[in-house]
Amino acid sequence: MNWVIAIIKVVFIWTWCLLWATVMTWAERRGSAMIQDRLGPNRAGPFGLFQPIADGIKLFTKEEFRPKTARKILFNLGPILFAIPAFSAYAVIPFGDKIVIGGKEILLQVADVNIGFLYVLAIGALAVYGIVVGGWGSNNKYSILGGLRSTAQLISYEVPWGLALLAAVFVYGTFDLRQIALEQTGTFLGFLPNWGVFKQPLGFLIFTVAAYAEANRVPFDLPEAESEIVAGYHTEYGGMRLGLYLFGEYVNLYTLSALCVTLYFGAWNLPYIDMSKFLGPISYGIASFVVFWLKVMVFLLSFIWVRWTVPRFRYDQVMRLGWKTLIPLALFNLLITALFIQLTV
Amino acid sequence: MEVRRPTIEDWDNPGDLVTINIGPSHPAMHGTLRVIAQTDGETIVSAEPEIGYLHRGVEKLGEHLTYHQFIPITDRLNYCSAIANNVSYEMAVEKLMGIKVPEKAQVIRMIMMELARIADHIVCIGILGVDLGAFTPFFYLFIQREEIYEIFEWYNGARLTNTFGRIGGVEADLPEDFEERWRKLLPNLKKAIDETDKLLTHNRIWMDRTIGVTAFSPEDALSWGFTGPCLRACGVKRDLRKDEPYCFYDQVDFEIPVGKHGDVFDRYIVRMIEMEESIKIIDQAIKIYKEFPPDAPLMAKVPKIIKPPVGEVYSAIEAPNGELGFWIKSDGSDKPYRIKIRPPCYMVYQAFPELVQGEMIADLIACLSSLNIIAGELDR
Amino acid sequence: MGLKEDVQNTLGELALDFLECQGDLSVTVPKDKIVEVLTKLRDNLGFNFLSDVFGVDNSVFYEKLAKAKAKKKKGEEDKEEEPQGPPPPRFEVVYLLLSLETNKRLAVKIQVPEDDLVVDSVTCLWKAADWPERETFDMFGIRFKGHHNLKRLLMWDEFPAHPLRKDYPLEGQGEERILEYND
Amino acid sequence: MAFQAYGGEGWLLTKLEQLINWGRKRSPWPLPYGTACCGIEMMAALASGYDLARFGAERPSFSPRQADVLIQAGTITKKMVPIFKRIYDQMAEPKWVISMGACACSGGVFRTYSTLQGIDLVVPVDVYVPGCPPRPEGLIYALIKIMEKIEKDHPLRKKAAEIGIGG
Repeated sequence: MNWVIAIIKVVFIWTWCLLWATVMTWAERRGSAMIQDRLGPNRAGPFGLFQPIADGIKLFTKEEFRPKTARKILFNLGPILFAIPAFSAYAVIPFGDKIVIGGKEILLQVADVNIGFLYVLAIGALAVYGIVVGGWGSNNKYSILGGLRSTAQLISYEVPWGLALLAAVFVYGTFDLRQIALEQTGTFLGFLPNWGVFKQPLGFLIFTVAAYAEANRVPFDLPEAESEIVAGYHTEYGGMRLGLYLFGEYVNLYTLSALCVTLYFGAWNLPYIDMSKFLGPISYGIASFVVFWLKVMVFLLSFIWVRWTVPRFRYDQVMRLGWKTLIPLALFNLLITALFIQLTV
Repeated sequence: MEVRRPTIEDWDNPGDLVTINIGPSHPAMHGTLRVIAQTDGETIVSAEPEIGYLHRGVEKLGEHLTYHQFIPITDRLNYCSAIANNVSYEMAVEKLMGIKVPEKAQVIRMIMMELARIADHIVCIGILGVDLGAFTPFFYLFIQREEIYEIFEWYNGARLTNTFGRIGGVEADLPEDFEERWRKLLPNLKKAIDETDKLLTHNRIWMDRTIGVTAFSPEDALSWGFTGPCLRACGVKRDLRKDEPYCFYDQVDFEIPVGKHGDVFDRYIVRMIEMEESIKIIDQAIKIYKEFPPDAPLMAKVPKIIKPPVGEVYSAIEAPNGELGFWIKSDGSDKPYRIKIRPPCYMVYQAFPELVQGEMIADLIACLSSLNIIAGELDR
Repeated sequence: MGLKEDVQNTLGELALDFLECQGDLSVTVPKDKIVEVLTKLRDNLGFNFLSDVFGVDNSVFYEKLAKAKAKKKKGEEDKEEEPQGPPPPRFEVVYLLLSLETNKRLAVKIQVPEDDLVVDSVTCLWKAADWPERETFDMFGIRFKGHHNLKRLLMWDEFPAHPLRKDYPLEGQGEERILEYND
Repeated sequence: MAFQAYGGEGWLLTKLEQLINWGRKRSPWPLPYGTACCGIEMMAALASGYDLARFGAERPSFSPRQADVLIQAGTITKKMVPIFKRIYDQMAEPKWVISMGACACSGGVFRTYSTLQGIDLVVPVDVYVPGCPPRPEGLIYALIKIMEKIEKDHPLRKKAAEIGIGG
């Protein structure tokens, strides 16, 4: 029976991610239009909601083209390597508390792994291979530049990212993401919700900045900086291979936002209110899921907001920010956290 | 600012350099520019621009058209501010023929030229933003640019290529509700400039990306023949509107913004301030305009077929990009014998290798956009 | 005490001819002395800014002048016969100078005969002469001695003609650019 | 033969074709190749007042591999011809071309030695937009015309005929 539930959960969360990644592309277009005093796509379906579907159909039926000088295997492998980690990283992140159906308790999480944390870090680091392999395999100078930029950037930002997460681990004392979510109930210092962001404000800041870099979003979208290196690592890609890259990016965003909510924003917990007390087991499960999802959406929208507000960094500035600012800050944060824990416990 | 630029000798192994061909089909190259850059990783060792991808033979064409027929061709030089080109050409022909343009027509020209200057700077700043990854100011500014176009369109029927004015004056008076329209546009325009200022000027990323990037000394700039905002950004206070006043520029009060380092940021700031100064000029020019009676003449006495006497003149005005000059040689017939256009960004762009050497690829793009290279007048 | 006297005093014998048109002054100087002349003008008269360099093909201009003269001659026979010298050089290179202090402009011209299309480059005085000289080479075929990178600027490298010469038709001679895909 | 359905007027295939056409119609990613004055008007069409994005032409793809509609806005000179041709060749099928402005359509006022007298001498053009430059509305109209053209297309049948099955 368990494996049936597991499959249902996998399929559900997979479709869910896919759905919201799709909606994200729509939201990005409409959101940017809103910011820029435009209308945005509004012809395909109501409010242009089917726009991503139209894009998908078009990309699927477009000619699958591979440049003569490209490495066949690498060229084909790139988008796949990029998309798979994006999807699989979500396996350990919870998407709700638990739901009780027919006396059976179902955790709203694909796999409750006690080292979920490390899993996310490891899988997240894999995504760069998709970019590098695709960029290298295209045999195009712009693509290689994009791939190189991406490698340097991801390696640089994995470090502060990891350090920021480490500080969070200090606070929670566990690698288990579910456990972390459960810890964030009640209040902190008597009046604040007991959320990670209040215990780790600096850590949250570093995490967010690093997350933008991990997701290749403005101001860190150097690997595909449109005005500099045309389309970066996916310059030579068209059709569905390109679609995988674009899609993977949004799935990545969803995963990152979910991780951020889990760690710093109390996962499915509402501030000051304990939902499980006055909701039935099924409705509680659904409510926790919805609350979690709404929080994720807020983060996704903030990604869009930032995307259309700030300019892009230069390559050396990205490196400088990563190595000279974020890493010392993250170390400092780690030190403070450790000291604090040492003194209070 | 002291800038030491590395040269090709600074690289140990020139064989390891990668040649990157940027353009002409490249998002930041405006369709027609091409730079062949030698790079070491992201750093540019040397860059060589190649131009001529929009060489349409304007000067040769001018020799086969009559003086009047050439006015529409001048629209297509700097298509962001066609009116400045028209007026510059007309002034050259008027100088050749010794025509004195009625004062009211001069004021109308002045108002329209300043509007064109705002429109031109809007394009430049908007695209500079886009090329640095900040898309939104572009849209804010372009809304107001549309409004300026509305005014152009409703004055002479065209949005972009206006074919404004005639040799000897202007073809029509300003419509009655011009001032009303301008007053309606003004707060929005100011707001858009203000919003752009808020979004960019004090934005840390923007400052990092622009301050000190491709700085240039005033001596170099003068030697390379810089004019206009790019020269003023280097700290040289030179503006033909003040130095060799034409129209009514000596009777209006405006400031010439000057930068310090000649970097991308200074060019951007100079353009931003110039837009505000242009607004001031238009306000004053409207005041001067209102002093003229409605039936004041708009055209000087000009023969139907223009046949200037044999001779050669050079006349230049301060176009949005800098000194835009026309050198015309007449052989006494109804067609110019030779027209030489002195486009401002031609001189600026030839210094490009020196500007970007030792900077990074991203700076090359920023520099190019901040110079405001318009291929139409670059290649002619 | 006009600009003309100043230029006359500074250049002395080097100033061959002056032309004034609507307040614009241009001075013709010997072809091989152009660098010397411009250096003198820059250092002594403060013409420190080079606006532009370009060529002019005067062949048709002289023809027209001669025709007009012939017409006139037919009308008034009594006018004294002008000595028939060698035909004036076909090309002209014009240097537009500007003084940033006094805001005065001066055009310096040199005559370039068709059989000797080599002029000294002035890129040593102003870097600004770089592209204009290349363009003049491109459009008229006038070579500039001492230019570091004298190749075509606006037309492609294999272009066979010099388009701004008067004998080149406006619509071209059917030149097409062919670029093989080499991959 | 199962493949013979491609040749017929099968309901499913017709619907599938319609779906494909709908997708292509609603997502014409442009490759904005603005070389001259028309490029500025094209920018105006992309900007807020006109907003080409309404039709799904939101994402300007500067890489020809990713673009569907090549908007040639402005003069193509003879020096540019090989490059322009190459960009067209690099675009993946299906592709469409809008020739925007008098210069792109016919050389416009520039009947000179260095200007190509119309890009249709080099690449096939789907829609011509006259004007010097055309208003942004002109470009939008051209895009709608392209959409109408896409609607009438038979992508599956064409493909079947290409690989030699069906009738």
